[in-house]
Amino acid sequence: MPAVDLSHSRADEEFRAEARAWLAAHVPRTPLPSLETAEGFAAHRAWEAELAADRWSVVSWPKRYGGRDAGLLRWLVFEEEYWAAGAPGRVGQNGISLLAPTLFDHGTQEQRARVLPPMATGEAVWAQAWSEPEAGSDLASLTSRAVRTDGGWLLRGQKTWSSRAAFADRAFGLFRSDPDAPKPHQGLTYLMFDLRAPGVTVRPIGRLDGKPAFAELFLDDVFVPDEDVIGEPGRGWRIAMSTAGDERGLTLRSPGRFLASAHRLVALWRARGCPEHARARVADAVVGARAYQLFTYAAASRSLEGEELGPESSTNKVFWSELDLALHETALDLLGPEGERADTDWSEGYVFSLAGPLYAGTNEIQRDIIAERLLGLPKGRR
Amino acid sequence: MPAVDLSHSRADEEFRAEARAWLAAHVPRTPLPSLETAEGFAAHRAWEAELAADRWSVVSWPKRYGGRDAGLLRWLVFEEEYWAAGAPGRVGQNGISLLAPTLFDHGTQEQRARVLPPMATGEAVWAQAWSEPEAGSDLASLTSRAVRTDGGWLLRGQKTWSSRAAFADRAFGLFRSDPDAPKPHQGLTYLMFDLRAPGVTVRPIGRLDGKPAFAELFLDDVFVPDEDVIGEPGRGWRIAMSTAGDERGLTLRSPGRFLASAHRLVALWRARGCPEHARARVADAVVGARAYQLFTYAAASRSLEGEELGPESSTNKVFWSELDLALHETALDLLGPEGERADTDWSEGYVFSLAGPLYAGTNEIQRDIIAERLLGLPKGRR
Amino acid sequence: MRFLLDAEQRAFTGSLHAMLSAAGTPAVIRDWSRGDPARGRALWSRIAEAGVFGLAVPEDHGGLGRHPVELALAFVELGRHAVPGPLVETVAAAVLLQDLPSAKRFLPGLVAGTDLATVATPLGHALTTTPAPTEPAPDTGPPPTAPTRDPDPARPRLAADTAAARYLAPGPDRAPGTDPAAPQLALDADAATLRLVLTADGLRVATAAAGPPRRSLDPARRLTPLTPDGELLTPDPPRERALTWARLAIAAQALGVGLALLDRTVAYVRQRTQFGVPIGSFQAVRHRLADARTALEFARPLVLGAAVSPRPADVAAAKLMACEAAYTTARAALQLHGAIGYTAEYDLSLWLTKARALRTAWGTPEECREAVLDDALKGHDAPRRPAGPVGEAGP
Amino acid sequence: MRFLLDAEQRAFTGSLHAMLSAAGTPAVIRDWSRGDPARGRALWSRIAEAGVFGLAVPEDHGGLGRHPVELALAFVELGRHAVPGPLVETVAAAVLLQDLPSAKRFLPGLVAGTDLATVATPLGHALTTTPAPTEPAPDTGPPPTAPTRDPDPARPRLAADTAAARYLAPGPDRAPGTDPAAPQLALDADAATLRLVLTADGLRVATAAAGPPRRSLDPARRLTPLTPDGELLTPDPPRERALTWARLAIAAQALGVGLALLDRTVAYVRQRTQFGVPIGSFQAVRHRLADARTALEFARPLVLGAAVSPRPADVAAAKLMACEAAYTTARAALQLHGAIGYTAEYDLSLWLTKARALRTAWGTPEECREAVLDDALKGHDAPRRPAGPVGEAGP
Repeated sequence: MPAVDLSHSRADEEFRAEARAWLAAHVPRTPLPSLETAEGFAAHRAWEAELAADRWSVVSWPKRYGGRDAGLLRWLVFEEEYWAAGAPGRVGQNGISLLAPTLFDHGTQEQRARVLPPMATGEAVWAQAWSEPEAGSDLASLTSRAVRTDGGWLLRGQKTWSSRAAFADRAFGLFRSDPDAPKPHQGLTYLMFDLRAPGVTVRPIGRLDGKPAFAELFLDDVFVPDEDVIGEPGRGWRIAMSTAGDERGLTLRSPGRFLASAHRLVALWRARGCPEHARARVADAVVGARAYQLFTYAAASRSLEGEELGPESSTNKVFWSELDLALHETALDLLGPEGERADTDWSEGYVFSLAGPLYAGTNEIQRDIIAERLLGLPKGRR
Repeated sequence: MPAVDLSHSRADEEFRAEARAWLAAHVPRTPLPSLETAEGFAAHRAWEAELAADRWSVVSWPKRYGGRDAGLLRWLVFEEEYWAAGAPGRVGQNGISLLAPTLFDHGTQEQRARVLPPMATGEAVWAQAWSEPEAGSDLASLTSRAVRTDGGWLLRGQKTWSSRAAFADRAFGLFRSDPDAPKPHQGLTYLMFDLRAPGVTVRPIGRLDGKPAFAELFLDDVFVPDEDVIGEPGRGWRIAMSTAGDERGLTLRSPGRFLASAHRLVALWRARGCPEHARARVADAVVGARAYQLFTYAAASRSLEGEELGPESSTNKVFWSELDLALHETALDLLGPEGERADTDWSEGYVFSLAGPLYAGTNEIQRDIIAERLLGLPKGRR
Repeated sequence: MRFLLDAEQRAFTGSLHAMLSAAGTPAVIRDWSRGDPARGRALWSRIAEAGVFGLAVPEDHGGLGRHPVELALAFVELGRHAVPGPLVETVAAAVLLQDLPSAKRFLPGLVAGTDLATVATPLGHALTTTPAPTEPAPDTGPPPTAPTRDPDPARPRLAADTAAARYLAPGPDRAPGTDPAAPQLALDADAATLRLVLTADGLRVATAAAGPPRRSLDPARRLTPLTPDGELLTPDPPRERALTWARLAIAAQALGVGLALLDRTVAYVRQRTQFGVPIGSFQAVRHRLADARTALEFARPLVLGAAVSPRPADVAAAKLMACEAAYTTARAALQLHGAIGYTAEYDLSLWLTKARALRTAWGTPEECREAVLDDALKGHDAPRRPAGPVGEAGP
Repeated sequence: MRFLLDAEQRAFTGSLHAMLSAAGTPAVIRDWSRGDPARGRALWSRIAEAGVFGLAVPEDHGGLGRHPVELALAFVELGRHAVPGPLVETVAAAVLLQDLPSAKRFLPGLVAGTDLATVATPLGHALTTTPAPTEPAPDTGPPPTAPTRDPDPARPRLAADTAAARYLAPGPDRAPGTDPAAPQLALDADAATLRLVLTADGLRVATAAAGPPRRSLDPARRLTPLTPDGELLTPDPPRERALTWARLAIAAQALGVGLALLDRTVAYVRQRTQFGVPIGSFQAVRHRLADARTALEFARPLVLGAAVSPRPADVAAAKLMACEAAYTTARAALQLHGAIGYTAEYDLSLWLTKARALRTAWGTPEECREAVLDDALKGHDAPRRPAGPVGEAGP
């Protein structure tokens, strides 16, 4: 009767073993500098190349673009091994997990062939350019323009909170190409552009600890050729929203990351003498990471059988962001007065975790979605 | 320079000593049965008489009604001693803290002389009759009627969540005397009535643990003579809202109660071997009770200098209700599996504390008031 | 790897849900609480007919073989309908008894639903007075499917075993302030037909309830004192395996309780109006329910995962999180119902009070956390690299 | 009993607030963070002119006498404006030094603001390596007004004293995983003109910073290593009294930080619109700020009460609750500002990061709770009656 099966196939376990062995041989022995610094960005870009050389940078992509055609389950296995090995953060993540799925669904063959291979090797690192100063959680109110010109478009306006943009090569985002469209969601176009093109000014923005984790982009008639438009002009909103929406909810943060963090937290707790005041929170982090892993396996199983996940990604977002923050707050509390120091991996992780409830749709927005779409509660005025 | 002074006057300390000595001699050695039972109600009524015999039942009232003319500070001192002594709950509380202040402000001399002395002795125990089935937190939507008749009024309709009413003698509340008044707050009259009058049906309601802590009242042309109307007919809303509003925020739950509870919690924690898992929560209960005491002393000091407190009573309500619940949840957790048993004082207190965030204006309503009136945030659609 | 129910499993839970819905459990619960088990016994028979108790009993004793996944699914439904009675205890009894020579005296009746069993649990910390064994407790039996979490199958499972053993055999110094001579309380021992007590010398029968029930905060739970005055069935009962199955069942039951509380509260806030609008349109209400939904949504796979591979630590984690999610939901449900939710006569109370009681039955949150951490520490290799930044993508 | 500020106290805080508002502290803080203390030193002088440091110094050393209430009021304002520098440490230094024969060498400069002092604090748990004394630490000095909480003034105050002594003299086994030989970190030792180190043998001077500052999560806090290479000032400094005054000051400072965070966030959510309305009209936003307001509102009297009667346990309670309220408010402020709040260039960050750092400076939450509970247990008579129902009025 046991149709529920948590064991991986033999092939997947062989894949796991191969990944583990490779990582054991290649993961740098000393941590790379923070990827939010120029030095660290370069080191992380080099790491992407090292991953790519043995086809470990984009395991879920088709082989012809540098991947291994790994399915969702195998990707989860890879991520478990990757983070358990203490491997570096992924500087290519924005491109790999946000732009690439869009290109697979809506790009042209030419775009994929041109854009994906250098993304896989870290030769081109991508920044996202969604937000604008007056459009935070309300993306439909974007005002940056894409104006038609010969053979392409001219971008005008300002983007902000563009993560990785301080040091990245290229960016992607939505621009208003038809300001007269009847509804704000219409008349937006999905474009890729070069961060070093004429007319682009990149102003790095320091996050709470001062590191330039994102940037403002000032765009002054930046020319984008037609070949860098994804999908039909004016259909950008739908493209951005639809693309692999289900899977993206799963792949934004893999369970492997939190399992590894919880493991490190237990090690820290032990190293500090297992102080009782943190016992419950350490246990809850372990349990939370396991719950997130199993939730993801369940969602992946449904996704593989063709079910749509939809608003479940909102519970997912709320859960992992709160787990991550609680886990890091517990770690800092274990460090006591040393928790104040900014030069530890735990404090770097803490600052990063503070952004979890804010970005990719604030948790307030997610709770509204859960209430309306999962619980069927009446639409409030929020 | 120290104008801030937390020491009590010599006279107040003498008052404290007198109260302490009396309580040490009179507080029953074994706890009385729950006052939410017939047997316990009678025992608590007898205790009110014992208090009253030595003028301890209503210390803040004028002497001619059975009190000691104690001011607000001295009342706080009395409460500290009362609860520290482990004295019984006060079955007369509804009348003493809600109806009596209204009579002092808006009643006639005749009403005070007639109503207050038996209230002070427990001879007459009062229930409140505010809520109606369709008017929970929204009192202005009351629909129970008071219809004019010769020499008085006829009450018709239904009240609910009437605490103490299962066993009490009399009740007070608001009734709609002018259904044509232009606004829902208008046309309400404040009345007292007998729970054993013809036309009154009392249906006890069990709270979560089954004890009849409140009742439904069905009123079928219950005659109320004019002498039992408080203030002008039609002005009931204003009377109910205005009466000693400031002080009521302070006197609804005295700090002495929570100081005593925190003290008992520390004793329980010690008796259980000071388990580490509860350390933080026990400490927070001790600190919270002290904060509540000092907050109340500050508010009382302002009140004594003529300042209006107003919306501060909303922070007060949110704070004590959450403190009380957290304190009792901690106690049950200390009891472990025994916490499930319904026959302990801690579980009785726990069930009681669950109601804290619900009654006297839900904590959601209180937070709306804090946001609008203390923080000046725009009025939302909630 | 396929972490999804199959059609047969869905049909099983669906039919159980339909049967329990039709049974009108609130009236059954209220009878049971008053000490009138007639309707409860009838419902119990139908639950047995559906095969629920057979899922914990090997086929050679009339059961269906051990099927922890299906058992957990069934207990979610039992919790969702707040079915009264010693359900978890009957499962624990079946596990305690199934390796005994005398098993066939007891098990067929449990499977058939003609017998209800109870086991004196550590209510009042008075289960036994033997010190904790220092050796590993008996194995929990082979998991139905291979565990996936631990890449090293040879890793000893001492840790959680020890915590569990401590739990079922608390030492005299474990709970200061309790009376070791107090009679042991067992759930619904007045209604049960088979009463078991775990004692220092093993597993014994109690011939009858030793007194009237004590009141629980959940009126449907009749905590009845037992004295181990009967036959010694075995000196070495499988305490740990029984605890594991009991915790799995109670975790599932708590999840079901939480799901029902959420459903009822969602329905209530959609129709209840205040200030002229449904209270479900207030953002504070919406967000509180969204949080309850999230908590339950993440407890569910823990429960199912623990059933797939019932390691003691995983079962403890599921018990912890399912009970906490149910209690969180109960607090939200009470707050959003307001006064009506605070009354015993309103049916919501049947679930509210159960959510609180299940939190501490068969293991408090702290005891469950202890099992989780003992396991995490024992299984803890030094991290392969001392530290590394965890996150980098976004925001 | 009059738990209210008088007109003079209100005028004092009002004028301090006005002066600090005019000073434009954000620019001063940013300079300070970059290692340019010029504007910070100028502001420091004006704070000294206002009499702030004199409030911790007896009159015979040029101070105004010990006035913990006014000191606390001043520190609320310093926190509200996020003034940088070793403010708390200068107060602690003044207390450590004031009974020494050499006090007059140091104190006038501290009072006048020409000197800034720092004290190596237990950052990194490396303050001293002496074991905790088992005898009570020196008295904290007579409280300015009689304490009111404890009806028995003869009750010994051992408990909190001991916890405090432990805090300022952590044993080698206290913080596993730390290096006892690490240099001790002191706040802003690079800018300070008087550097003190508490060592096993007493109180010593450090002649200079022993290295460049380490980065704190609060960029305005420059954690600078010190080596106790200078004069031994005393073998028996009043560690506990210094700790009490430092915790009182930091509690007040944290309260001020929290109040400023609340004010700024309220202003922001009133003007920031999303979906066409101010975000301050969303109930989730309103309630989160209401909770922050409540937390701060109840921390305030604890801080003032601890100043009136600076018992170590009361000061620890104030430090605990003020810092927790400030951190709660910081989390709300960050969440409600969204991405802009997450940036270093937006001034909110100056307060956000300070709220986090103050939580663990001069005593972690757990250390403060320990002081509270040691006191509660030591002062604990058995309850006069074992138990009694607590509540009865309403609902």
